[in-house]
Amino acid sequence: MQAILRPFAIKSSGDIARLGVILALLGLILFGALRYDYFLSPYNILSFLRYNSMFALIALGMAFVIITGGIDLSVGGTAAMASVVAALLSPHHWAAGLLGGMAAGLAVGAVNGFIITKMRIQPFIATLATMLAAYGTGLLLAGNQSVSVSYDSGFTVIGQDDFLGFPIPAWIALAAYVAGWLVLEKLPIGRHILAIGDGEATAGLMGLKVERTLAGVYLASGALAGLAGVVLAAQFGAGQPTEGVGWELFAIASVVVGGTLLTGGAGSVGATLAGALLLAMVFNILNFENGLGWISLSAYWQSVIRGAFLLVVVVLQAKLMKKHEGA
Amino acid sequence: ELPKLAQKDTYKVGFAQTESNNPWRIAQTNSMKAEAEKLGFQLVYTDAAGSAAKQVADVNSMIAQGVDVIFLAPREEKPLIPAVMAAKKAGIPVILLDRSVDPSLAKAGEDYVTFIGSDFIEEGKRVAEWLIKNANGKSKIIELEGTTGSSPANDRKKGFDEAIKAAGGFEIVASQTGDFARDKGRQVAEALLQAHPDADVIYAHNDEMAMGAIAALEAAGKVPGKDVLVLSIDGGKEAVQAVVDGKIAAVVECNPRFGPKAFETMLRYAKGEAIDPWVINEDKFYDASNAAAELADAY
Amino acid sequence: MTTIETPASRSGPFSGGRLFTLAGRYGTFVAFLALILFNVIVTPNFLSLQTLNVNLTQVATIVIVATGMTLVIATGGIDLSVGSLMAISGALAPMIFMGRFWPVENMALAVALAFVIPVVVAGLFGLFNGALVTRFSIQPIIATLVLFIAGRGIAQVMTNGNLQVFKNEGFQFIAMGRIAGIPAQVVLMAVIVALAWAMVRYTVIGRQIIAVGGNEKAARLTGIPVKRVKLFVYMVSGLLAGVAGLVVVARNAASDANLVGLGMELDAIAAVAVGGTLLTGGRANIIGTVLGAFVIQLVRYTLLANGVPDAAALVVKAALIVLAVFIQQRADKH
Amino acid sequence: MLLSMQGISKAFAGVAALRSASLEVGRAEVMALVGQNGAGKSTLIKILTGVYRRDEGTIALDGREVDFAMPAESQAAGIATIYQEINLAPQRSVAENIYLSREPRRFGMIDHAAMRRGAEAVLATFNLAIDVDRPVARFDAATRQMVAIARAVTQNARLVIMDEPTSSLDEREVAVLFETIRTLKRSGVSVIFIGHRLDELYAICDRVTIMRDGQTVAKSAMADMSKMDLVRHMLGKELAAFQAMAADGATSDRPVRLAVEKAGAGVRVRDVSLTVREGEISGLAGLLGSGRTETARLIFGADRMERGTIRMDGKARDYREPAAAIADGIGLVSEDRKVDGIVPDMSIRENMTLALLPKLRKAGIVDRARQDEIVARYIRALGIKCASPDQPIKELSGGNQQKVLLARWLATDPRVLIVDEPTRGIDIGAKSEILKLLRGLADEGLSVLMISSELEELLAAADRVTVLSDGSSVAEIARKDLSEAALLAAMAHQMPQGETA
Ligand SMILES: Nc1ncnc2c1ncn2[C@@H]1O[C@H](COP(=O)(O)OP(=O)(O)OP(=O)(O)O)[C@@H](O)[C@H]1O
Ligand SMILES: Nc1ncnc2c1ncn2[C@@H]1O[C@H](COP(=O)(O)OP(=O)(O)OP(=O)(O)O)[C@@H](O)[C@H]1O
Ligand SMILES: [Mg+2]
Ligand SMILES: [Mg+2]
Repeated sequence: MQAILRPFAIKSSGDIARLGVILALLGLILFGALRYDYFLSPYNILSFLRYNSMFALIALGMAFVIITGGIDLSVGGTAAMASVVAALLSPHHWAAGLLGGMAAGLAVGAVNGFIITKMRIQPFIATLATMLAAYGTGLLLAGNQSVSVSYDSGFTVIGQDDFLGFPIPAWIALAAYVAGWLVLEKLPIGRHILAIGDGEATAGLMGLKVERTLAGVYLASGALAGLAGVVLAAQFGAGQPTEGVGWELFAIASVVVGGTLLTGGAGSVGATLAGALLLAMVFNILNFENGLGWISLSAYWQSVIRGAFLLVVVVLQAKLMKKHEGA
Repeated sequence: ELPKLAQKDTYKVGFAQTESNNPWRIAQTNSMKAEAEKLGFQLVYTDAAGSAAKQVADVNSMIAQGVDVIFLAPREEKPLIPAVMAAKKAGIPVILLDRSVDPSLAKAGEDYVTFIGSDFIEEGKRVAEWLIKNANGKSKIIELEGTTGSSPANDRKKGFDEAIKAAGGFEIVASQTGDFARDKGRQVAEALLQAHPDADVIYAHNDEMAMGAIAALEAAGKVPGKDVLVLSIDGGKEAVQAVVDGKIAAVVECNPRFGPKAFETMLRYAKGEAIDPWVINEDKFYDASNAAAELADAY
Repeated sequence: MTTIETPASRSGPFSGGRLFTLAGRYGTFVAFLALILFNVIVTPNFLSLQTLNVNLTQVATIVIVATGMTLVIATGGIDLSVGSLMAISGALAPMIFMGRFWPVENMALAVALAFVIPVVVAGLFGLFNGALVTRFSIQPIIATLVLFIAGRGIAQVMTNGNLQVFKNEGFQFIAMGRIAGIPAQVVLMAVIVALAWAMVRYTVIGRQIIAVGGNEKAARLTGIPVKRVKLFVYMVSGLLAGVAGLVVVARNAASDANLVGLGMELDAIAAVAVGGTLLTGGRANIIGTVLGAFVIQLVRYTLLANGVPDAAALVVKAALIVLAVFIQQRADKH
Repeated sequence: MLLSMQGISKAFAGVAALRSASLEVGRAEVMALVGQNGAGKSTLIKILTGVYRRDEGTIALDGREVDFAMPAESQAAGIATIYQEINLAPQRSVAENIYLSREPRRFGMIDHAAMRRGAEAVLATFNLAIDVDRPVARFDAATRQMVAIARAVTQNARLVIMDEPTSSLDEREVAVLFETIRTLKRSGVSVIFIGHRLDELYAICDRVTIMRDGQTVAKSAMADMSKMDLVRHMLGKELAAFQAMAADGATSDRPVRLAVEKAGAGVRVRDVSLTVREGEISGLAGLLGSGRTETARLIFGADRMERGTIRMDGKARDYREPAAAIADGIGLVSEDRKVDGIVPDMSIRENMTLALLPKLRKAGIVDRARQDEIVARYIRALGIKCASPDQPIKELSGGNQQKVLLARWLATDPRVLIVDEPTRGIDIGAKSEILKLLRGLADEGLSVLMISSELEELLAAADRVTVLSDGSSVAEIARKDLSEAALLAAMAHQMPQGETA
């Protein structure tokens, strides 16, 4: 019995936060299902998954970065640039688009890793700079406008088709999360990433290869952002150099709502996914709510509501954690 | 093959707006909202906050909610194609507002009903034509571009630059983005006027930046309209007033009041009338000759 | 420079470069001088009073906001909400003197209120941020993300998203006026910077801010009121964002809740980082922040004045930020 | 010869920390490395393991010259190190910390079960039965020290370096550690042992290397070096005898200043009563984990008290924040200087005057002249070795950091000073100085509550000792009855469960 319950054992306040986000997600789904017709229609669920898989991908990379105590502001710009590269390469072969987009992401990740570990510049500033550079490069490559992908090479399948009834982007995100979970929970490197987040200097003294691991994490974040860019290009049929604005904040919020501390050293892959879905669901719900015509049509109320929702989630989470710590 | 629209007393209508961070968009939204209210239709409004991808997702959520028709103000030509196609597949007619989608990928009358709006390239061209006629020896141009990568910025630049180049004798000494914003437009104009004190024309891609440019000119001790001609696009009330005051030399209107025409077109389509692939929204042109008279009608 | 602003001593493979030793203590200053030199040689008409005027007035708001940000960052926090708070204060001010709340009977009083109320409101929102951080132990980036998202929405709801255009000399003095020939906003910036600098250097609260950022547990055990210190810095950051919001709308004679202060948080944070304050807290280099803001402004001016297209400018700007921070860190070490 | 370091020099920002220092360690030998605070011991070790790069000198391991660029490399070469400031990843579990960087694997994945079993097994050899799945941050300094030791000894290293491993251990733990060192030695492993407690050095070390001011001043077999000689080499002068310093007269008739009655909170502190009189040093003894630190934190308002009362000068007080306790004239020198003590990036001056700030305030502004004067006074009084008061405290040697923290509280002129392991990491010369200083202050009326794991220290300085066991006060021993045997008997009074050996 105890063995069965083990995965649910609440050991730390982080577990509470993780449990909290999953409950909040379920609550929101229930709310939507009861309040709106068609909310749980297959059409809505599938298009929700198709669109939000991009955010799930960057949130996963961000989770790893944040676990090391860093931050990656460049993900949005990277995805935009990668989508342009993928679109430009897509006429040659669908794989050229896919690999090219990911390579673009890897390139930004490598630059991040270099600036952070070799030049010793704090992640916030390093990735702020590469965010600008990635947008600039994307715009330059694209000539300031969206670039059409090839509809003939099969590239758009990556974004627009289904497999076993589910959108391919959702499968890609799922695969990435399974891999991410394996890395963090099952492989030694995952423990090393956590330990580095606990304290870089300490981790170094304990014999971990801090610089190499950190560079690897930024590389992974870049690659995932690149993959999100590929999905972006394939799903919407165009490389979009101006897309991705604010994605980094969305990803950071997903990770934090998923119970990961920005100070690093702790975090969960599964809860990050729940966090991303939770925040994405708010947009979906707001669209449905507008259909009911209750809230005023202005977009401004929507941002107020989104802010308030985030507030409620994090305050409840904080209270839960405090209660747990007090106990 | 184009989805049909049944004739009903009332409709559930989707309007997918691209963003609402500038007065022009707000005027457009308000016009749509007012018209829907007048007709007693239920309006499902979404705001993509400047993201083409989100706009597609918004359209999808409208489809899920089972709207009868979708008005789409596409943020961009290419990325919105999947939205148009998804609606078509779901049997929901789409009417495009103010920007179109890539004609090589989706066609009016086939994939969507029609495009209502004006032509951004044409707007830039009209500004250039006025300048060519009325330059009076002024020839060094500072161009304040819209948000980099956005289609109005690209097209308004293209239309203007090509016409100006063809005319000869003009020089664009600087062309920088002011993000369609007054504050940014002013700051950029301030810097460019410093670096190019000999510039005597400022062409702004929208009214907000033109107003910013006027503030920059005044701060630099120059007289807008005399030392430097200011040209703009959009034609909101404040800009037309500036034409009256002589601060803006000329402005091309880009009317955001889409509501009446949009719903009229939709109802005509429901009746089964044939709709032109491009319903042109007539745009005015203001300069010293007509601004005072037209001021009251400006939006 | 006070001793509390002690240098970081992480070592990298680039350490020991003699070139950097010459850079002396103020790396940011060197980057700043290099930029000026570059402009003198390359940029047309750079050496003029009007250029100075343009750059000083443009940098004023960034400096004002970044000063508050420096204090927040010194406690180990961050404030993403500054841009939205600027929008709120910028939206409120014209509503007050244009009589949207109550009829204006006495313009002088209305203008005075238009200065005070928006700043106080922004300060209260800052306190709200602080309360989230202290009472609920919410991480600063997320606590202030709430108002980053909702704050602009609040400003838009207040104005219904509409542009407010106005003409009011009294109110606009804050941006258009001159004091002894110097633009009022530049004077305002200088005063705020001087006060903040003196606070960090000479006062008890200044040291407490740095101690809280340096080691919160230890700070609490020495009797420092950690929560109050944090509330204070978030409030100051809010107040200063409020002031900056007023300057922006006064300068443009228009208030657009959609755009006032958009992206300001990143500019301000970049200024702080380029200025040598670690984002991990425990340091507050106000003068560095000012220099950092100047560097960022000058980079922007240089790229604009030399006609670098926006896309390429982004790349160059990125490289220059990295370079400036890098030089600053190297120089700091020696 | 296993290790040979020759002519090692190292300067920090131009200030020499090591000047041509040398160190040689033979196979299966336990080498003592001793010296005053700031002599350069830790720096020498960090150069060996690749934390710092040396400016000059050679290092040879097994006769081959080596040059480690980072700790990972020295670790791979068979050197396991326990650094002075306990280095563990606080949020990771005990088991993970022990195995970090060499996790047991199955099919490339971590074998959690094997890791847990292994960790429990090694800790059992240290008589430690703790939940190895809990984050190390949940344990006190002593437990963490034991985990760090467990990590080092299970690395199958050729050389194990221990930088003051016993500073937070009690005698029982020390005995266990020594047994471990002997086992290591038997299997051919060499050990470098840094410490300030001479008895320990004589008990376990074969040879000794003495450092002073960044130089190696003496090397010898432990047995050939008398205590007197050792201390003379270390200090460069004779040491005033480490004599009993308790007040001559009985203190039992003095008024009680601080009284704790049946205090409790959570499970760590169950039922503690103790008193501290005016002008006395009241000792608090107990085994590892007996709840001394927690008791001190309760008194000080750092944690919330759930049961019982605290009285200052007879009046019941309820401190919700340390600030309130400080305002009442209480000070606390905390046990863990890295976590609870120093503000690493701040200067020595600011660290020292942090608690004093409210009193240095003139219209919100710090009175810099008075600040400088106070700082200069304490640097002199405690012999703090530093380049200048402007130096960031993190650059000081461990012992000197401790002195700054002590000065922080002395400067507030408290009426009650709680010191939790006050001489941790402090060299023998400075230690007697500090104890004398506390004695002197007590004689002037200060009340001191001294928590110490060094019985010798309690015996020398305390007027009275309260003994804690498992979160409860179990005995109070008056000065006249104080002896090592009495203390040990009282401490063992109620062994924590599961540890009956
Ligand atoms: N990172 C650093 N930066 C500057 N100075 C340093 C640094 N690390 C050590 N020092 C200086 O080097 C000298 C030797 O310090 P070290 O830590 O080696 O002493 P130690 O012998 O270990 O003393 P203790 O017994 O107190 O631990 C001290 O004066 C110290 O201030
Ligand atoms: N041998 C042990 N077995 C289990 N838990 C232990 C052991 N040693 C310490 N602990 C942990 O330490 C806690 C008590 O720590 P506390 O700091 O109050 O004691 P202390 O007497 O001050 O110890 P120290 O002498 O190390 O300072 C216990 O609740 C327990 O979690
Ligand atoms: Mg040491
Ligand atoms: Mg203790």
